[in-house]
Amino acid sequence: MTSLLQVDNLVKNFGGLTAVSNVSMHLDNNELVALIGPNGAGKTTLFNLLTGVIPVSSGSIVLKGDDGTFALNGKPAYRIAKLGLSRTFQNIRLFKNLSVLDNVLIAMTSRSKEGFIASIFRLPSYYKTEKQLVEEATKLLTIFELEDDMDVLAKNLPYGTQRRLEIVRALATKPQILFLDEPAAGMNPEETANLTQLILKVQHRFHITVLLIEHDMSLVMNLAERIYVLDHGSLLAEGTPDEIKANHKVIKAYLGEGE
Amino acid sequence: GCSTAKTQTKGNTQTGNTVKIGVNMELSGAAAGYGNSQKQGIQLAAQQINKNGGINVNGKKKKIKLIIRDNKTSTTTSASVAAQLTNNDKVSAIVGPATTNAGTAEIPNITKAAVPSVSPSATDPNYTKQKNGKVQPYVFRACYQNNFQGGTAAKFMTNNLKAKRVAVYADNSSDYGTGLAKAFKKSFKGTIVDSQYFSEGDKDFNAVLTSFKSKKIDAIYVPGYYTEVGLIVKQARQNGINVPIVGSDGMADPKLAQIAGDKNASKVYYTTPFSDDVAKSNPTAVKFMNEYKAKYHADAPTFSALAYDSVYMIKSAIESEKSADSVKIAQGLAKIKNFDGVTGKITINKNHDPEKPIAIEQLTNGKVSNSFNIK
Amino acid sequence: MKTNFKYNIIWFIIMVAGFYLMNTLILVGVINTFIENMLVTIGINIILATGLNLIIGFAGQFSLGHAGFMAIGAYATAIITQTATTPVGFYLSVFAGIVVSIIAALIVGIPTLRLRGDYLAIATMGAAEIIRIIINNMKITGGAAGIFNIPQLASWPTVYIMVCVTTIIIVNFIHSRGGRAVTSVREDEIAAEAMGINIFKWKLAAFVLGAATAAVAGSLHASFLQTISPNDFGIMESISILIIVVLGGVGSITGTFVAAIVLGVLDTVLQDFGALRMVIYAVALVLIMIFKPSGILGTWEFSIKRIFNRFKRKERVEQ
Amino acid sequence: MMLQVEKLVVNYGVINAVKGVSFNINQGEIVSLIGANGAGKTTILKTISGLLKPKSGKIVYENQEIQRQKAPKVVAEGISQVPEGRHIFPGLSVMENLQMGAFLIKDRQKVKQSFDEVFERFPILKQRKNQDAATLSGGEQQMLAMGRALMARPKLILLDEPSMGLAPIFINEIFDIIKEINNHGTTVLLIEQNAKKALSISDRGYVLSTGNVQLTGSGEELLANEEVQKAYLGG
Amino acid sequence: MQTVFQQIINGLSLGSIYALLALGYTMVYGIIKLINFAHGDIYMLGAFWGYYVINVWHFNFISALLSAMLVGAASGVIIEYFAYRPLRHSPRITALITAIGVSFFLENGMSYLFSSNTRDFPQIIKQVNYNLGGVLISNIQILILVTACILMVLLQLIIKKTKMGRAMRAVSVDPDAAELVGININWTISFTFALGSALAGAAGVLIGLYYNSIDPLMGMTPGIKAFVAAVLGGIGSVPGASVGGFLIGILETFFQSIGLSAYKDAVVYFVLIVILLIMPAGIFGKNTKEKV
Ligand SMILES: Nc1ncnc2c1ncn2[C@@H]1O[C@H](COP(=O)(O)OP(=O)(O)OP(=O)(O)O)[C@@H](O)[C@H]1O
Ligand SMILES: Nc1ncnc2c1ncn2[C@@H]1O[C@H](COP(=O)(O)OP(=O)(O)OP(=O)(O)O)[C@@H](O)[C@H]1O
Ligand SMILES: CC(C)C[C@H](N)C(=O)O
Ligand SMILES: [Mg+2]
Ligand SMILES: [Mg+2]
Repeated sequence: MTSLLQVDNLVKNFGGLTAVSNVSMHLDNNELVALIGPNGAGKTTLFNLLTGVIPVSSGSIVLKGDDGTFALNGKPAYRIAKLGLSRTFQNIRLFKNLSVLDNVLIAMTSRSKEGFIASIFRLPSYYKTEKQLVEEATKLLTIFELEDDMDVLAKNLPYGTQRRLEIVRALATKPQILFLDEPAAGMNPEETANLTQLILKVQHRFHITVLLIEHDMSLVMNLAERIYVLDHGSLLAEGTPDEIKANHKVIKAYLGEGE
Repeated sequence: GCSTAKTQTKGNTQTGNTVKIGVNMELSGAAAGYGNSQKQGIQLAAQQINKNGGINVNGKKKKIKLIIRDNKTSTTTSASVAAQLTNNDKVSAIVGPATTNAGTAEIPNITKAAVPSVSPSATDPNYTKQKNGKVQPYVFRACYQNNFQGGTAAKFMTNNLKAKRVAVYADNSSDYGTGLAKAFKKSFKGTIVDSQYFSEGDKDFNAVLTSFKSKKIDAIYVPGYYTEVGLIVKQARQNGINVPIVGSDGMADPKLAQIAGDKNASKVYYTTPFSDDVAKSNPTAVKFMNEYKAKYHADAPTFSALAYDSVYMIKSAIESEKSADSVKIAQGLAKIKNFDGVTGKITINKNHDPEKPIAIEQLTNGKVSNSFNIK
Repeated sequence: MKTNFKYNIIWFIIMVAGFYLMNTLILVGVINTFIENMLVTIGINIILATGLNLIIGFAGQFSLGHAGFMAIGAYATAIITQTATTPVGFYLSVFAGIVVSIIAALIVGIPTLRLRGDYLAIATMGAAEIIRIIINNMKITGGAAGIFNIPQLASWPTVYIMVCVTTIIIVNFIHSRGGRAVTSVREDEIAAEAMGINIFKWKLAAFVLGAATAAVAGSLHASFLQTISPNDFGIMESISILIIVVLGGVGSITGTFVAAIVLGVLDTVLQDFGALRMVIYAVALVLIMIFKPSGILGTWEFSIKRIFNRFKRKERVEQ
Repeated sequence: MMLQVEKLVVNYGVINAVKGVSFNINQGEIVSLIGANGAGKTTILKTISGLLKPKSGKIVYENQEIQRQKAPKVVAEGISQVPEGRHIFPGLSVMENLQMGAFLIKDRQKVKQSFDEVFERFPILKQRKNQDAATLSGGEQQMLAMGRALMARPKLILLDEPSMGLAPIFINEIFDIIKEINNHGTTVLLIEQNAKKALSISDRGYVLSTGNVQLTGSGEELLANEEVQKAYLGG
Repeated sequence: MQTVFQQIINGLSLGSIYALLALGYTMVYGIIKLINFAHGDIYMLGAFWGYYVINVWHFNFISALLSAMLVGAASGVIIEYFAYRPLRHSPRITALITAIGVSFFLENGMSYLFSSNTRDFPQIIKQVNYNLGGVLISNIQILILVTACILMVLLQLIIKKTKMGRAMRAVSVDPDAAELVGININWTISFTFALGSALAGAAGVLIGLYYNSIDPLMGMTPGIKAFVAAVLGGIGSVPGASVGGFLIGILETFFQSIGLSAYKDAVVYFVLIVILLIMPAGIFGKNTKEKV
């Protein structure tokens, strides 16, 4: 019973609206879990709570990571990121006016040991760390076939590529858990299929846990080992893809008849 | 070696048929209003001198060539303008700047170039002095320094107005207001009931005046310029404060009464070198005022008069030294005695301050109704 | 490693050459006091504007209070060198100015940097005004009259060296881990935080570094001009530094240099236009912005490395 | 022919986004544009509705060239767009958003009628009519964007990825609504990543790739086309 | 006690002047998010126009006021057309610099053409003081106060209730989408500038009359104060601008009355900062946090 991430009775109120109500869930090591639910169900809000972008109203989030056990609620987003929770955003939030390489390097800053004095006076150690960082970033970019676009400004990338870059950037923080918010939105089926393969590859290669929100059922059903279904802020169902597909409540609230 | 270059010039010698006089003046920025009045005085003086043939330089009549540059009421620009005037334009003397701040900023450069400068209105007591207390060799002025005017006002309050409880309301955006206030407070024998400040550009003084009103005061001392003091007078009277209001030569301008409103401008006094009395008995002043009116269709303000005198002081220095070389002019300026100026008979003392009689004028219904001589 | 060393050496040579060029021109008399004045003013403006560009252009924090920190440096130097009239005294005063302005920047920055955009601008402007008004009412600062007869312990070589030093510090900072963190804050605070960047800390770092260089510029200003008054450090001064930054290109240090030079020269040339000078200046400002909305250089930077690479590529092609 | 686009070329600065695209739409049709990311679909729509100016080419709408006309004029001519990413007016209530849709319509009676029609079609909007549009969920915002466009009583409606980011259950609903709008006499130009759904309700379709039209045909033909299947239908 | 009431009157009448100017600032900011630095200078133009037509063409008060509003509106529209419109798609800071440039241009251009002297504004309405139990208030103070309040209500109605007002709000939140529903953005922005600048023109005449002293730089200080007022109230919000204006007027008066005149601006800025720390978007500003 040592889940990597344990969420208990999480609640978020916006004024009168309860966007997330009493959600309990867990993520285990090296798992690939999906979070689905109708529009406005509170999926993104849940991500925001888990990654500290917005404060929780009540409930607890506990990480049992490699370096120990931490209560995440109440911690600022950057601390949570440093503890190994990294994410992408539903509305892409790249550093638009910076190059692809810089986007990735920035994600590595919080780990980098480069000192202020060393960089101001360009001591040899500065060049050494810089070189290491660039090498590491290049490696990551290569995995995602972005090595040729390293000097392109992020805003000039096609939409699908921007989504890929966001994933690279999230990986560059060396996360234990990766949260992906609608990674396939705006992609056509072919692109979605490619992305599916990529996510699998990444999960294996870096041994990370992935929680993803997606409305594209082809991707969800192909990838997820487990699925949580959220509706009106509460958990509606949890199970394997097959269980979820057959769940009447889920069909009624989310999947719809047909297909 | 680490030796670095230093620029070096030793005074500007005058050549050709003109005497070049530079004007380093606040023509834009916060003090532009004063600067432009002064520019008019300077131009009038130069025009007159040239019409009468020019300056007599050792027997030869030479015309004045004015080189007028704007310092934007900025210290940095003032320094740059001074450098340009002395180095590139090679002027023999400078008139300006109007403000102490811009004035002190030009001192290093004019001193390096050995070109004298006469400021019509820089009033800080230490303006003409070096750090060690010695006089700045190239710095002169045509106006009183603050201690003198502030002290005179204090005497006047006690002796003539018999005021015992006085409130001070001073402009604290330049040395002028604060300096006068300090001098006043030092020499005033009665009680300073309250001491408040306003800044240049302020338009609403009701709050402070209302608080003065409840304090049983005999008079208010308002060192500042007519732009703000005019409004203070107006608002004080409208607030029902009818005690005498005493100020300094920054108020000596016909605009004061216009801004305050004629009926409000009563029981208003100010120290000034440029009194109506003096003017009537002083042909130079009468002539100046008439010509000014003819040229600019307005009554001459004090600032124009001071600037006008500054030009004539330079002329007199050139003529007495029989040379228009800058170093000589500086020597001549230091020796001026009983110079017949619009603002009175001027003698330059060892601090390069002008000694001239001071008067206090009284306004009644916006017109000068009386003037007092304070010794 | 070797190539990096090469670029640094080239930069060093350029700086030394610039110094000797100027020295020679002064000795020969091509540069007189007037030009020297202009160059020093430009130099001081460069220091101010690079610091502000770090805050606005790189960290994306709209500060309108740069003149306040400049004032602190200026007054530190004016007051300290009154009694310590030696070069050592001057450097001591520079140091004191930096320390005080860092403290002030922390006091101002810790609360206000939580504000966004124009609200931050107004708050920093207010903070700078508070600094100025306090100075205006203190005895030791000479009140509204300010301080004059400040010994001239900084002449053009000092300014030149300080321009080099502050620029090196700021540019090196920008190209380091800190610089990247700071830029990410400008681009997207939420994303930056999600990448583990303590946005508040880095905003503050940029703000403090900018304030410290402003203090250095203030010290130089006071010592070179030998006179200062609170009115030199008002809102208009902050705005004129801002103008340099935007005109050169927000986010381009090279642009800041170019704009400071262009405006410095323009300002001196306009001295010949008398009362029209500010009118012409205003029109020029509007026109440059309309035709070059992202500033003279946008975000372009001069880079020796790039020139070298182009050179190499050409050689390769020619072979 | 209702709308005819001829050799349209559109640039963003130096970037050539649309490279000579031609297509047409007949009165009463549903026509789909499909194509990969960055193919230029959004750019074409923005050009039709007057937000962008083409480098060259013609757009003829009801026998009138409109490629130089400004957006408000184009709207007045009867073309409404539901933009990519919805672009509802945050800070304005749902009601006010809809009112904005009818900005150019002077006849109050007609506006009232449009309100009734929209509320009938999207009952959820009626429930939320006083809510700040910014706080609506994604699906609701999409409906609001459609409703707003319908308030202008357009003859031709341009839909840019109306199903993006919607839950499966809403996707079906949205396509039903599009068909219904079309049945009521509005011509539809539809852009979709969900090509399968789009083509299945379309009379005709065009396949774009990097700024050019590659393929065209009826909805069924394209659905059956192998290349299309491979590239856009995930099959 | 009498003094306290008098100070309240002083504060309100000073505040009404800031409010009058802040309203125009807020309108323009509300629509294009531009700090229109030239706003204070349009106020100056209005004052000079009033000065001129009353002295030379012998206009009466009402026609001077209305014509000054027209002149203000026209200059606002012209300035927007030439200096801001070309920069609509540029970074906001660029437009800010042109705004500063325009401000310099107006200040120095007017100084150049008409000299930078201070002049007295023709007292076309005779000032009458009413004494209410020892508390003095003048007819002009009342006039300004009432005008500021009426304009505030009027503007609020325009923005909230009219089609134009809705168009203004739509343009300010999403110009592209506004175009797509048929709003002419240029027209709407011009209208906003005309409205805001007409207010400044009116303020020029009213304040010129009240203080009786005008000069080409008169817009600078109140311009910055009014901007601060607008920010304090929540820039973009009409009631915010009024409340901010009155608050600053009252604060300034209060601190002067307790003897802090030398620090009055410093204290006002300090209060401003404190308020912003508690309410980061000003008193009435909506703290629109982006939805992530
Ligand atoms: N900052 C906020 N203020 C007020 N309400 C909010 C805020 N953020 C989200 N909400 C509301 O909370 C609910 C959940 O929103 P959320 O974005 O989490 O939905 P979602 O499940 O991600 O939907 P979608 O699939 O459309 O992205 C919605 O009703 C939304 O309007
Ligand atoms: N504002 C812009 N500036 C520069 N280039 C742009 C801009 N907008 C789009 N582009 C480029 O123009 C091309 C076409 O873009 P467009 O948005 O029309 O594609 P699309 O077919 O709608 O793609 P998607 O399916 O991602 O919405 C792309 O290469 C894009 O990068
Ligand atoms: C013209 C005045 C503003 C100058 C003032 N007397 C000063 O010394 O600064
Ligand atoms: Mg979501
Ligand atoms: Mg698109």
